[in-house]
Amino acid sequence: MSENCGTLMGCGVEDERSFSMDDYSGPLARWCPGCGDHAVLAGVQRLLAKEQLKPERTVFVSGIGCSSRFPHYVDTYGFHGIHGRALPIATGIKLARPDLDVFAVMGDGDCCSIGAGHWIHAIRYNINMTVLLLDNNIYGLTKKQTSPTTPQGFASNTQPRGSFLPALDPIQTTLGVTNASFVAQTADWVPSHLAQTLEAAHAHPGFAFVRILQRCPVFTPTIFEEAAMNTDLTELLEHENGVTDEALKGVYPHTLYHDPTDIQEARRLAESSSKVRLGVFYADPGHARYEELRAVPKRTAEEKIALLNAEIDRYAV
Amino acid sequence: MSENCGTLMGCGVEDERSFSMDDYSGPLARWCPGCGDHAVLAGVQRLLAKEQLKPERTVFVSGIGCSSRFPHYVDTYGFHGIHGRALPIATGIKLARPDLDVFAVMGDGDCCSIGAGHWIHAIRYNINMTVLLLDNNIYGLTKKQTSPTTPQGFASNTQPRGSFLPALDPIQTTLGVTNASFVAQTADWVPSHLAQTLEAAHAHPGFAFVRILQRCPVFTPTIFEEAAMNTDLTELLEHENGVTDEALKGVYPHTLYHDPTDIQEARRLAESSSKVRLGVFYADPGHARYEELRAVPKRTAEEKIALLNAEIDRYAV
Amino acid sequence: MSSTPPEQAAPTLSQEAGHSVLTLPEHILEVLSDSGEGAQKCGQSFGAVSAKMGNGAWTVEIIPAEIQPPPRTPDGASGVRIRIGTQKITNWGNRTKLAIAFNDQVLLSRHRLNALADDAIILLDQAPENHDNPQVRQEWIEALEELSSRNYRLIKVPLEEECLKIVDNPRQGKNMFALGMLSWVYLRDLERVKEQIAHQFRHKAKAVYERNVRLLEAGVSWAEQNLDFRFDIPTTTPDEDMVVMNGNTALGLGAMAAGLEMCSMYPITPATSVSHFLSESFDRLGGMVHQAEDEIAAIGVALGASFAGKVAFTVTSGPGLALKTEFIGLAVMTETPLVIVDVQRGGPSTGLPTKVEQSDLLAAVFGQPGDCPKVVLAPSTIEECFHCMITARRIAETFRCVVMVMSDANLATGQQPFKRPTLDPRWQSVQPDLSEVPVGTEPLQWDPETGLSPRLIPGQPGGMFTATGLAHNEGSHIRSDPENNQRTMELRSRKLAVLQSTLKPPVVVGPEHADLLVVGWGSTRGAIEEAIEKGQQEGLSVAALNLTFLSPLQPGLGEIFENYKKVMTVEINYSDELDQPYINAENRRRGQLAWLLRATTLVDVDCWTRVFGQPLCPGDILDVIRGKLAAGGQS
Amino acid sequence: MSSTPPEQAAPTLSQEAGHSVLTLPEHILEVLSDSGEGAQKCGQSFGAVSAKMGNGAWTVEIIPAEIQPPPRTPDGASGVRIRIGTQKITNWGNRTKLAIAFNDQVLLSRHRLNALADDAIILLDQAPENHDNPQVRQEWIEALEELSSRNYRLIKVPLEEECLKIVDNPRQGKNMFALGMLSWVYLRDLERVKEQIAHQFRHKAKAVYERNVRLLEAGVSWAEQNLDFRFDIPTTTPDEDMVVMNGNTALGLGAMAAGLEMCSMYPITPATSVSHFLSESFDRLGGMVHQAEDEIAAIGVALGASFAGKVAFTVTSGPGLALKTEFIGLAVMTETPLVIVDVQRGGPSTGLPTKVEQSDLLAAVFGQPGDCPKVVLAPSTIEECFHCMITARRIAETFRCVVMVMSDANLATGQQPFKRPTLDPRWQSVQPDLSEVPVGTEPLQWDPETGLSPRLIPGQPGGMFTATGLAHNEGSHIRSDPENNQRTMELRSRKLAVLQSTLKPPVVVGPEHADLLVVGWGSTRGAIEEAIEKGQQEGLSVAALNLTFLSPLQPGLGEIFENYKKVMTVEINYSDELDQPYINAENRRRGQLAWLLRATTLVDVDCWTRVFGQPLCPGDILDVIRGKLAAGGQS
Ligand SMILES: Cc1ncc(C[n+]2csc(CCOP(=O)(O)OP(=O)(O)O)c2C)c(N)n1
Ligand SMILES: Cc1ncc(C[n+]2csc(CCOP(=O)(O)OP(=O)(O)O)c2C)c(N)n1
Ligand code: SF4
Ligand code: SF4
Ligand SMILES: [Mg+2]
Ligand SMILES: [Mg+2]
Repeated sequence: MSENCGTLMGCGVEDERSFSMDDYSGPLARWCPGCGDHAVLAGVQRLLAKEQLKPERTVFVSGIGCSSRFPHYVDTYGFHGIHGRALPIATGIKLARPDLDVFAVMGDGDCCSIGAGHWIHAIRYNINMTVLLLDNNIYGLTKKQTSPTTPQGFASNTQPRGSFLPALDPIQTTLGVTNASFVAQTADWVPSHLAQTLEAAHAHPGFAFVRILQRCPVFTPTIFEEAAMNTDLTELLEHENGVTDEALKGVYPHTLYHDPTDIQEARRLAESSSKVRLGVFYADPGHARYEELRAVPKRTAEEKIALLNAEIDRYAV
Repeated sequence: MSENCGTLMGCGVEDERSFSMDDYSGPLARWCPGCGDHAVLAGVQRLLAKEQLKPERTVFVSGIGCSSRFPHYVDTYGFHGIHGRALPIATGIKLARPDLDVFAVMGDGDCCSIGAGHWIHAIRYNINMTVLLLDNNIYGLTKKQTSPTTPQGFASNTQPRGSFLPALDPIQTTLGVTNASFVAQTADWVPSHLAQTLEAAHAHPGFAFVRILQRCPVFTPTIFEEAAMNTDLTELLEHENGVTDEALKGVYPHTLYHDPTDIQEARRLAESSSKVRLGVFYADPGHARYEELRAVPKRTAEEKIALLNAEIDRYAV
Repeated sequence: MSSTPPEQAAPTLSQEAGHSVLTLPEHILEVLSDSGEGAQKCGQSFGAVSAKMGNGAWTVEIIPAEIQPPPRTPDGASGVRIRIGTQKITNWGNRTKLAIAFNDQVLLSRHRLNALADDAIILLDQAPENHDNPQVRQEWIEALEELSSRNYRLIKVPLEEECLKIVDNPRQGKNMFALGMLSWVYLRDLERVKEQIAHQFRHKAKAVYERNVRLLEAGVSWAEQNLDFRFDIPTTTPDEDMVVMNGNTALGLGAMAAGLEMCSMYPITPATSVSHFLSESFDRLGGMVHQAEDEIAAIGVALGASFAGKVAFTVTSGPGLALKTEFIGLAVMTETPLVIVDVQRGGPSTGLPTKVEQSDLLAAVFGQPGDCPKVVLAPSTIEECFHCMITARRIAETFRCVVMVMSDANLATGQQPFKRPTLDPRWQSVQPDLSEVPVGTEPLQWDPETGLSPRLIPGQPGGMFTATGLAHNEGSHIRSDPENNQRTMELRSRKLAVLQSTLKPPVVVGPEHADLLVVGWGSTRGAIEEAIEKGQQEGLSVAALNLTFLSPLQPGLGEIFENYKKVMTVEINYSDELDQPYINAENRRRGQLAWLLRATTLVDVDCWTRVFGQPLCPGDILDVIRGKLAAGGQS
Repeated sequence: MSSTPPEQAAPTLSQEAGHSVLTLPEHILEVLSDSGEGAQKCGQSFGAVSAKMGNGAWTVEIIPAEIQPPPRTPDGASGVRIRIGTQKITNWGNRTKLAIAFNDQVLLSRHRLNALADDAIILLDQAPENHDNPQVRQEWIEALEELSSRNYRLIKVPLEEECLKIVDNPRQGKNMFALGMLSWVYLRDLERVKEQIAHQFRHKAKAVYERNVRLLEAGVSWAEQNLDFRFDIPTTTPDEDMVVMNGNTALGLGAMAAGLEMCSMYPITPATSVSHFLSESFDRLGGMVHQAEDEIAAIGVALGASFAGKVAFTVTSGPGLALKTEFIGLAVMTETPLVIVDVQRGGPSTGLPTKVEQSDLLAAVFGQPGDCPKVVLAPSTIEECFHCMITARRIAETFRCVVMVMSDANLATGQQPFKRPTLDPRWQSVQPDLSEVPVGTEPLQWDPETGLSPRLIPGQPGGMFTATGLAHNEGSHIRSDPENNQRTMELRSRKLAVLQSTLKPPVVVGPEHADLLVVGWGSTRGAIEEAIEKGQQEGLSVAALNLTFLSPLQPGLGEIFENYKKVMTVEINYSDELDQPYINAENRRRGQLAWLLRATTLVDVDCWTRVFGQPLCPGDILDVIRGKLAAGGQS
C-alpha cells in the first residue's frame, strides 16, 4: 500500500483523474498464447484500476525470465532488471521513495534459485511491497531447464531423466524466515481468487509474498493440468481476514477454515500436500518494517550544509 | 559420514594407523583469547579422533571470516574459500569425490547473509556433509558490523543506534527448506553437548546443519554472557535419537523430551524463544541425497573413447 | 585450420528434364517461418544432407527473442540460413539468393535487415493473400509493396493449400513440403533426405515418418511441375570421414574427449545447449552436468571438484561471466585448474541474449580485481570448438591455471561439416594418483624458473594442506610479508610467459608482405579470410591473421606487423569511429583486440567493428579493406 | 592539488634546558605495540596535535591481519607511522628515524621489513628483559641480537614499570606515557595534547581523562630526566583553516557534501570505515547507510534508489567489486547515475585485505562483459578524497553514467591536514523535479551529438517507462535490430568523449622537457612527486605526472609524452621484469596504467611496480629514476 501524492514529494492537490484497466496497459504482451502470465497481468491491471493507483506513482520491478517481461506490459514506471535481482532493486526504490507503490514480479528460477539470498532477506526486511512469484515450475525463457520448484521426476533439458530432488516449496520456505508477514498462494486459472489475493496482498502493510501457480503450456503443459481441470484437487483456505469468495465455494468443493495469524498452522498446511491449497497462509501486519524504521528527516541543502559544517568542525585543526 | 578407503579410489588395504587429537592439530589457532572458535576447534578435533577419521580423506571447507580460518588449524585437507561460498565448494568436492569426508565451517555473515542462497540450496541438495555455523551474532573479522543474527537493538559500527530488525533464526529458516534432514543447535560453552552434537551430525547421512552459539568476547561480549552463566536459561532437547547427556542433565535444570523426526514440533520449538534450546531439532535420514542420486559409473579412458565414438557417430556425414 | 573459400568460377547452365540447371560453386538459401513452424528443422536437415552428399556447408539459425512470438510478425521470424558450396564453407556469406518464406511478415524482417540479395528468388506462401481476416490481406498488400523496392523474383507458392491436402494442421507440414521443394531445386539425393527424416523421427510412430515423407514428396513434385530453375552445387566426395554439428555440440563432445568430468553450470543463452547436449550423454561416460542454483555456485562447485582431483569446467555467457568474477580470482590464487567456456552474446548487460558479439575479451583478460594471470583462447571454427577443449584441459592441468575459452553465438548454433576427430585416450585426463607423498611435500612447490608445481589431491596421505585465497607461501600458509607477496605474484605471472614460450607465431593467410593485415579472433575468421581472398583476386594487397591465444598472445606479432603498411582488426564489438562527433584519435574507444595489440606491439592498429548482433559478412569486410587501402598512405 | 615536499634544509642544533634540540625540516616516527595496547590512538593523537600546531603530517596505520593476534609476535605488530614536517607532507616517506616499541617482538617486525633507518633511535620497553617467563627473556636476548645488525641507537625505557605506578593494567597506560615522551621529544604544546585527550575521552568519566593526563605527564617528565635529544620541527601557522582526517572519512564527508543520499554497502576491508563514519551522521542529514545482505544487493539497492531519483553510491573493495560486475553493466545500460567507490586492497582474490594495492584499474575500466563505457577517476590525496565525491556525483548525474572512484588502503587510513573545504550548497544534488512531462517525452531522449538525455523519475506524470538491460530504443522499449544496437552503443560511448572534451590536459610537475617522465595515479602521487623533486635537486632530468581521470583519459597525453625521452609509470600493482626468466619485451605483463597509456598513445611506456602491500617510498622511486636515467639511450 502506498501513501499516494503529497507525503514526500507529492503534489498536494487532490487528484481528479480516474483510471480504467486500459489506462494501465502497455504494449501488447508477448507471452505465448495460453501462458498463465497473461491472466496474472489482467489480474494486476484489475487491481490497479480497482485501487485507482496513480500510474506515475506505481513501479513494477522484475528480474529476467518470461515472467520478468511483466513491467513492459504495464503502463506505470518499471525496472526490468537482471536475473534474480528484482528484490534489491525494489528495495532501493522503496527506501529512496517510500511514497511509491512498488510491485516485484519474479519467476521461480529468478526468485527461488539465483535470487534465493535476496528473497530470504527481503522477507526479513519486510518492506512494504507486493511481491508476485510467477511459478511455472520451470525455466521458461531459457527453454526448459529444471527450476527449484520443478516436481521431482519431471524431465527437462538439463535433467532429461527427471528432476532429481523434491521440489522446493516457496510457501514453506517463506514461512520459515523470521519476520515473514504475508504469505499467500493463488493460481492463474482462478481469476477471482487471483484478484482477491492480489487485493489482500496489496492492502497488507509489509512484504506481501504471493506465489501464483502459473501455467506454461509450452514447457510444463502437464504440471498444472489436473489441478486446473479437476476442482476436487484444490482446497481453498477461508477466513474473514483471508480471501473468501462465496461464488468460488460453489465451484470448489473443499474449503478449510484457517486463521492466517496462526503461523504454526500455516506451516502445517504448507507441509501436507494432498491438495493444492489456495489462500492466505499467513498475514500479520504487526511485523517490524525496515523502511519505516529507517525513515529519515527531509533536509534542505542549507540545513545539510549547516549540519555538515558542524561535522567537519570535529576534524578542524 | 564417509566411506573411508577402498570404495572409489582407495587403497583397499586395512589401515593400521591410529590418530590422537594432536594428529589433527594444525598451526596454533590465531583467534582472540576467549573466542568460542577455540572450543569448537577442540570439539571437532575430539570428534575426528573419536571417529578415527583419516586426515587425508577429510576436508574442511570455509568461506571468509574469523570462523573461516578454521581449516588452517586442522591438519587435514582444507579449502579456505571466499566469503559466503563455502557450500558450493564443499558441494563440488563431495560430488567429485563422495569418498571424502567433508565439513563446512561458516560464520553467521558468511552463511546467513552473503551465503544465504547457497545455504538454502545446500539444505535442499542434502549432500552428506557436516555443516557448522559458528554464530557469534556479528561480523567479527571486519570488526563489528550487524549480521542477520544480531539481536534487535544491539549496536554495531554500521547500525550504531542498534540493529533495526529482529534477528534471523537460522534453525527456523533451515527447517523451512524442503528436504532439510538434520538441524541441531549447541553452544561453544557446553563442550560435552557440543561434542555429542557434532557426533550426531557427523553420523547423519545427509546435510547435517549445526548452529553453534559462539562467543566473541571482543565484539559481542554481552550477547551470550547470561546464557553461558545462568544454566536456568537453557533448555536441553532430549531424545533417544537425539543428543542426551545424563551428566549435563545434572547441570541444566530444564530438559524437554522432543522427537527429532517430528518436523512440526521442531518448528514450534524453534519459534518460541523464552529459553536457549540446545539439541537436535530435527533429524531424518530418509531424505533424498543429491550426490547419491547423481552417482555415475567409473569408466576407463578406453571405455570413454568407445562410448564417445558412438556418440560422435550420430553426427557422422 | 586454414579455409579455402569457394572459387568464383563462372556459373554453367545445363538442361535437365525441361528445366534449366545452373551449376554454381555455392549458394545461400534461407527458410523462414513463424516460430513453431519448423523452419529450423527443415533447414538443418537440408544442411545435413548437403554435407553428407559432400558439399561444404554453414548454417546459421535465425532466432526470435521470444519463446513463442506472435505469428506473422517481423520480430517473430524464426528460421535458418544455409550456405552450401562445392568447397569448404567457413561463414554465412553475404546475402541470400533463395528464400522460402511461410508468410509475408517473416520475409519482411529479412528484407528490412538487407539480408536478401537484390535478385533473390523468393518462394512465398500465398495463403495470406486471400485470408479470411482482412487485416492479414491488407498486411500482405503492404508487404508486397514494400518488397517491390528490390528486384526480387517473387514466386507465390500454395504452401498451406498443398499441405492441407495431407495434414490437418499446416503449421506442422509446411517445413517438410519446403524441404521437398529445396531438395528438388538443389538436386539433393532424396534417399538421403528420407534417411535424415527417419533419423529425426526415430522416437516417433512410423505413421509420423510416413506422413512427413508424403509431404516431402509433394514438395518435390510441386516444384518439379511449377519451377523453372534448378541449382547444381557440385559435390566432392570427401576423402576422409566427416561429421557435422554445431559449435556447442562440438564443445560438449570436446569436453568429453578431453576427459573433463564435470560441467557445472547455470542456464544462460546461448551457452545452455552445451549442457543440454551433455546432460543426455555425460553420465554414461562417468561425467556429470550439475545445474547449480546460480552462476556463482556453478563455478564454485567446479572449483571444488577440481580441487578434489577432477578438472571441471563451467559454461556461461556475459552476465554469467560477470558473476563468476570473484571465483575466477580464487581459482587463479589457489592455482586450481579450471576451464571456463564463455559463449559470447550481445552486451552490455542483458543486451541481445540470442545474438552474436565478441565483447567479453577484455573482461576475460583483465576483468578480475587484483592481478589475475590466466589463459584465454578462442576457437574460430566448429572443428576448433571440439579441439580447443582438449588444449584447454591440458593447459589448465599442466599450468594449474584458469583457461577461458571464448566461443560465441555464431559458433554456438552454426553447423559445419569437418573431419571426424580420431579420439586419442591420451587426450583424457589421467586419474589422480592418491599415493602417499613424503613429509615436507609442499602444495605449491613452485619451480623457481617456471612457477609450475605439481598438484596435491585430497586423499594423498602426507599431503594435507589448506588452499586459500589469501596471500600465501608454498605451504599455502597465510603470509603477508612484502617479499612473499611479490614473489608469488611473479611466479603466477611467470606461468603465462612459460606457456607463451611454447607457442608458435600465428600463421598469416595471404602474402607475407602487403599493404594491409586484417587481424581477427574467434568466429569471424571464415568471413575475414574469405574477404581477403576475394580482395587478393581483385588485386588488393592484403593478408589475414587469426589469433587463437589472446592471453598470452602468441609470439612474433610485432615482427609480423612490420611486414604490413597497415594493420587493423575486424571484430564484432564496439568501437568509436573517427568521423563521429567528439571522437578523435585520442579519445577513441577501440575494438577489444585492437587494444590488446596496440598496448603489446605499439603498432598503430586500427579497427573496424560492428555490433549488429549478426555475424560479419565477407562482402562488408571486403568493402572495409577496399576503403582502408584506398585511404592511401596515412595509417 | 600540487604538493611541495619538505625542503632538505641542513639541520640546526640548539641547546635548551640542558638538552640538545635538533631543528629539522621533517622527521618520521613510529609507535609500535601489541594489538589492543593503543599505539594507534597514541600516534593519531600525536599526528593531530602536530597538524594543529601547524606541521605538515601524514600518518599510516600498521594493521595486523588478525583481530587480536597473540601478544609479542612480529606478525601481530600494531601501530602507526607519523611523518611530520615544516611543510606539507604527502606520503609516508622512507625510513623511520625514531620508534617507540612496547616490546621487542613488534619492533622486530619493522626491523625485518627494513622500515627503520640504520641510525634510528629506538625507545624500547625493557620489561621483557627481566620477565618471569624464561621464554620471554630468551626471545628478548635473541631479538636484541638480531637488532644489533644495524646501527640503531637503542634506549631501554621502563615503560611498563613507570605505568604500573599509575595504573593496574599497563596495557591501558603505555600509550599515554609514550605520547608524553613524544610530546617532550618533539616540543609539542602540552595544552593541545591534553585537549586532544579530553576530546578522545569525552564520552568517558572524568577520572579516565585525569588518569590519562597523569600518564602523559609521567611520560613527559621521564623523558625530560632521561633523554638527551629533542627534535624541533618548526611549525608554520597555516594561513587558512585546516582539517585533519583520513581518506575514508574524507570520502564520507565528501559524499554528504556532494548531496549523495544513500550509501548502500556490504562490509569489506578497507572500505567499511567509510560506512562506519556515515552510519553515525548520515541519517541526521536525511541520508541513509544501508548494509545489504551482500555486495550484489548493495549495488542493486543503490541502483534502485538512483532510479527512483537519488544519486546513490556504494563503497567496496576488490572481492566486492568483482561481485558487482553484473550490476555495473545494468547501470551502464539503463543509464542510471551511480557512484562506486573502490578502496583498493591487495589482491588477487582475498589477497592482503588490510594492505594497499592499485590493481583494480583495468577491472574497473574493462571488467564488465560487453561494452561498458564508464568514468573512472582516482583521488591522489586525502583532500581529493573529499572533493572527488562532488565531481563524481555531478558527472554521474549529468552524464547518466557510472562513475568509479578508485581510492586505496593507503589513502583510507592515512591522515593528513588539508584546507578546510568551504561547503557550497550547489554541490548538493538538486531534488528531483516530479512535475508532469508532455506526452511523448522519451526516457532516453538522446542528444544525437552528445548522447546525453534528461532523466525521468518515478512520480512524474506522463513519464512512465520501463528501464531495461536488454538492448532498447529511446523509449526504453526492447529492440534487437542491428541499427538500433549499433546506434545506442555509439551514444553511450559518446558520452565519454564529450566528458573528455571538457577535461584539461594534466599538469606536469617539474620541467616541461626532460629525459624522463614518471606517470602515476592515485595515492602514489606524493611519493612520486617527492622523488622527482629530490631527483631534480640531484640534477636529474625528470618530471612527474599524476592522472586523475583514467576513463576517459585526460587529453594531451601524447603531446606531453613527446617532450620526454622516456616515459614510465610507477604503480602499486604487478608487472613482470625483463631480467626474470622467460620474460621478454613481448610477453611482459605490465603495470595497469602502463597498459592503458601504451594502447592509447603508442608510446613505449615502461613501468616500475611493486606489490609489497605497502605505500611506495620516495627513496625507492628515486633509486628507480636514477637507474632508468643511467640506463642511457635505450628506452
Ligand atoms: C545472470 C544470468 N544468468 C542466467 C540468465 C539466463 N536466464 C534468463 S531467464 C532465466 C530463468 C528463467 O526462469 P524463471 O525465472 O523461472 O522465469 P520464467 O521464464 O519461467 O518466467 C535464466 C536462467 C541470465 N539472463 N542472467
Ligand atoms: C566478497 C566479500 N565481501 C566482504 C568481505 C569482507 N568480509 C570478510 S569476513 C566478513 C564477515 C565476517 O562475519 P562472519 O561471517 O559472521 O564471520 P566471523 O568473522 O564473525 O566469524 C566480511 C563481510 C569479503 N572478504 N569478501
Ligand atoms: S515459455 Fe511458458 S512461461 Fe514463457 S511465455 Fe511461453 S508459456 Fe509463458
Ligand atoms: S573477533 Fe571475535 S570471533 Fe573473531 S577471533 Fe576475536 S573473539 Fe573470535
Ligand atoms: Mg519459471
Ligand atoms: Mg560472525
